[in-house]
Amino acid sequence: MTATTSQEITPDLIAEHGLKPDEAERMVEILGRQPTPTELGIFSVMWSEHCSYKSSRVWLKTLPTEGPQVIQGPGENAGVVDIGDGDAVVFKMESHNHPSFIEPYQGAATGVGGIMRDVFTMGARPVANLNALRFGAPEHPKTRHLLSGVVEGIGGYGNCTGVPTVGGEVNFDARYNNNILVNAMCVGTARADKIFYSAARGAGHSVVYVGSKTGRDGIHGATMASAEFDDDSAEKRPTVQVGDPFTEKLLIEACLELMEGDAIIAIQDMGAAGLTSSSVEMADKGGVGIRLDLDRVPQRESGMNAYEMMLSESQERMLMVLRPGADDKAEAIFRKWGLDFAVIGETTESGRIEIWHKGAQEADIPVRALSAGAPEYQRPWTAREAPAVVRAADVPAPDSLLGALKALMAGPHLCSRRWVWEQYDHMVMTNTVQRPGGDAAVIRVGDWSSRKAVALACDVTPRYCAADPETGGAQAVAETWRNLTAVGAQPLAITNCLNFGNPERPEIMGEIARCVTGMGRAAKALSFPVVSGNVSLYNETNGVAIPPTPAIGGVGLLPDLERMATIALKPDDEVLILLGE
Amino acid sequence: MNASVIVFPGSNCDRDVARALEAASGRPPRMVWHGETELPPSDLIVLPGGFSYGDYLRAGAMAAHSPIMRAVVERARDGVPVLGICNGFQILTETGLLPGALMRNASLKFICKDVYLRVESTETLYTRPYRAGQVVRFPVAHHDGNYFADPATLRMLEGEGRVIFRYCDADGNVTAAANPNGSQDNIAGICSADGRVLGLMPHPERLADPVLGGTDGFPMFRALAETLTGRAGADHAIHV
Amino acid sequence: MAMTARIWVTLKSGVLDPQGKAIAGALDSLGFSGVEDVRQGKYLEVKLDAPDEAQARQDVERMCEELLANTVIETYRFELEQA
Amino acid sequence: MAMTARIWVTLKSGVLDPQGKAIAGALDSLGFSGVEDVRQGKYLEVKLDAPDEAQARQDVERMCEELLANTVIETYRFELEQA
Ligand SMILES: Nc1ncnc2c1ncn2[C@@H]1O[C@H](COP(=O)(O)OP(=O)(O)O)[C@@H](O)[C@H]1O
Repeated sequence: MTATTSQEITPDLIAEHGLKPDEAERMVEILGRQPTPTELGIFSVMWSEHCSYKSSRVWLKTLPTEGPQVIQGPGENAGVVDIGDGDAVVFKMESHNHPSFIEPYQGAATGVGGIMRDVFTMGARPVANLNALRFGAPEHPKTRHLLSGVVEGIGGYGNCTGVPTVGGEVNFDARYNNNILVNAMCVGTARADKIFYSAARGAGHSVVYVGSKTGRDGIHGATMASAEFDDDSAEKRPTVQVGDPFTEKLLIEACLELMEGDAIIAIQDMGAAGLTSSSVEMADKGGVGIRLDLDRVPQRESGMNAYEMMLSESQERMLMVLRPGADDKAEAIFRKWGLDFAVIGETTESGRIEIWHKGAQEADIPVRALSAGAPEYQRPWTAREAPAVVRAADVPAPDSLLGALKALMAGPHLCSRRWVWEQYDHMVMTNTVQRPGGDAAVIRVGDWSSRKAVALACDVTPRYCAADPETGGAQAVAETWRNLTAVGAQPLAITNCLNFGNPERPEIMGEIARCVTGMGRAAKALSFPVVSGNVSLYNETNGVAIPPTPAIGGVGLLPDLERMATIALKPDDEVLILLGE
Repeated sequence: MNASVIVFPGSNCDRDVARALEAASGRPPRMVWHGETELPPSDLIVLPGGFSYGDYLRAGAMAAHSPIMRAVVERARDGVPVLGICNGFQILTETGLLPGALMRNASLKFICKDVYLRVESTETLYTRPYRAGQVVRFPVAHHDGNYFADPATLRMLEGEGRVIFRYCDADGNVTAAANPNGSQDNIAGICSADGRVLGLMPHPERLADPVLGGTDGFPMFRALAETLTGRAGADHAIHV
Repeated sequence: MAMTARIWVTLKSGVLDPQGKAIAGALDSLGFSGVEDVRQGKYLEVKLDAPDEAQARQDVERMCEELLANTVIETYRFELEQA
Repeated sequence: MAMTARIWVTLKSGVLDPQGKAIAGALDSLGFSGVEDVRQGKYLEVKLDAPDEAQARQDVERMCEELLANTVIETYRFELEQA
């Protein structure tokens, strides 16, 4: 085949794309020839840890994902749970760790944008955002800058789109000094019978691109997110993506307007691997092929080649497959909202992803090879030796209990997070019944007369997970559960974001395996299924890994706000009761 | 009451204020797209909060040039009440319907919290139900709420009693500590010379429903609904 | 005629500049002791096509007056250059 | 020696400029049909006192690197002038 992007495919180039020699062999075998540069790029992102879950998949399969309340478990853009009366909540959590370390404002902002797209892609209006943040030691020279940049970025994006940011957590630990964690969760509400999925069923339908134009943003971010940091990655870093929350807001409104009708067969946001992952996933789920003509892709920069367009991480873009005859109506809606709209291809019967640019075929790959055919590893793991038990009797008692309490309350781990959440608009939409600061946020569902609400919380205590991954994983799920019940909600389901170091190290793989086992055990025991999530591995620098951090995001239902509880102590003369052991 | 809420690209408190108006008047307002050139018959026009055009360039600058704003300015000149909340206030200053400008908060940070306001004048449609000097609690949520006007303009506003709300503490003291954004003279809201155009940074619609923890904003909407019922005439359906 | 307008929008003197003030404070705490004052403004580059320079000048002037500067608090100046 | 540094901080080419994009759209709908592209940056004036010009130059360079520009996505340039 002839390709306009020509570059010799050397072993170095393959290695730079993060493919191991055996993976490269497999790629050549699938193609029956050497890949074009565009194909190499496509394999590289689709087989990256980020997209393929090649190290974690075997463990994720052990998590409980079902229950009478579950409408859609893992495998779609977000999980969907029934909350009665024909209503559903749609939610997911995702990491944006590496980009936020490189450029805290934009990294965090685009993380929020990405997770919101996962939710409104499914037909839900985003109604709340949460974020789980981990930074290095408070006194580390970078911490202040990273913390303020990340918080401003989350606020900058969420506030502008008009979605309240209602909860989250912030931890500090020296092991995050060079690998901060920014995990963003978005919750939306939809009608249970109007959920949109990503399966592009049927051949001959228009594949439509909407949103912002494509530029050379963050090319190779997806593979970068799976590669361990070293000292000069700060120098080699590719262009970071800049978020445009204003466009995101327009995209939310335009998509939800189009979703009122029945124009859409399938829809998928362009996430980390942009046009590549969105088209492959839609084709794969629908059992079809897709042919794209890149000349028709709206472009912001001149002279982009096929490789760049397929790997671009430009933000605020979506791909849709429309029903025959729906193009005009859809175009009118997107134009009204001032967004780009272009038919860039069609679904085919070939089962292949075919990319054309300037009259040349740049890629021709069987879709299955990229999805089900991606590598899956049963990586060896070992259990780290448990740290010695510290007996309470061996710890000297503080001079003054009140002094100790004051020191704890004033310390970075427990002090008020008001400084953070006052930078987030946590009240827009006029549904925030419990604001940040309590055990869980409570968001009313419906109009002002509605008495139904959902409770939202996110939790994990990395230090527990480091001490004993299995108990720590279980504890995180249980704590989320408790926080939801503490406001009077019935816990429904969880999402999660698994942040770990390099899985090729058996002791890290051991943390993953055991945390997931613990999470699964607790989720099963509590009938608190996992409906969505995300994995972020290789969070380590120069061999120093982060503590195991399986962040859990939970959603519960409050059928009647009358039954809601709050954290504040009420009148003077009430009795305090301690429950549990 | 026939209220019209103008929806700009990036408005995000449009639905919130619509709910407050409906709760107070029993009737949903019309939502009017910024690209329209004609306004429906309206006894009240609301410019809602949000981030019109992303707050890019300057908050409110681009929205002030939306096609519908020509009609809004004309109606305002005819005496139709116009309420601008947060981004709506910024748009009102950018169109020149209200004097001064809203600059970046002195802290440079976005700030979202409840604040106390002293009602400085009850001589407007909007503040009629409050007592002069009453302290009310409304939330703020903005990045650019730092009110600035030149000394002559400030003197004029003060002299004509056009400062309607001022940031204060819970006891009504106007202090620097109670000023969330660096506004001159703790100004939170001002009105036009005829008292019919009101711009304020805080959000009365966010504390107008008991479930949300307060109702200090509700009387404003209620008073508008009572005073403005049927004045637009052209459309007399269901009045509550 | 393809032109580029370089436009500076700055706060009028007498208008307090919260951003400039914050930057001055930050520079001071970074150890730059000689900093006496910082003012922050906007710089815009507008690429435009106009029949001739006079028309371009008139257009840019209007852009500034109508949109790019808020003349209550800001002043502007610009330069035109053939692209 | 009292000096003024004029500093321009602009987005690197290729980096999305959402503000510039929105301004271009607004200018177009205001009827300025010839506008092809708008990029928005920052312009700063820093008044500083330095022993000599070389030192001032070095200081301003460091201010830009450390605070004024976000060098991941922005570039800067500056001019010095005796005040
Ligand atoms: N830790 C996890 N637990 C459960 N499900 C997960 C987990 N990680 C990923 N998933 C699921 O795998 C699917 C693919 O995830 P991902 O690639 O992150 O989605 P996207 O393409 O939207 O970014 C999603 O449906 C997600 O919910």
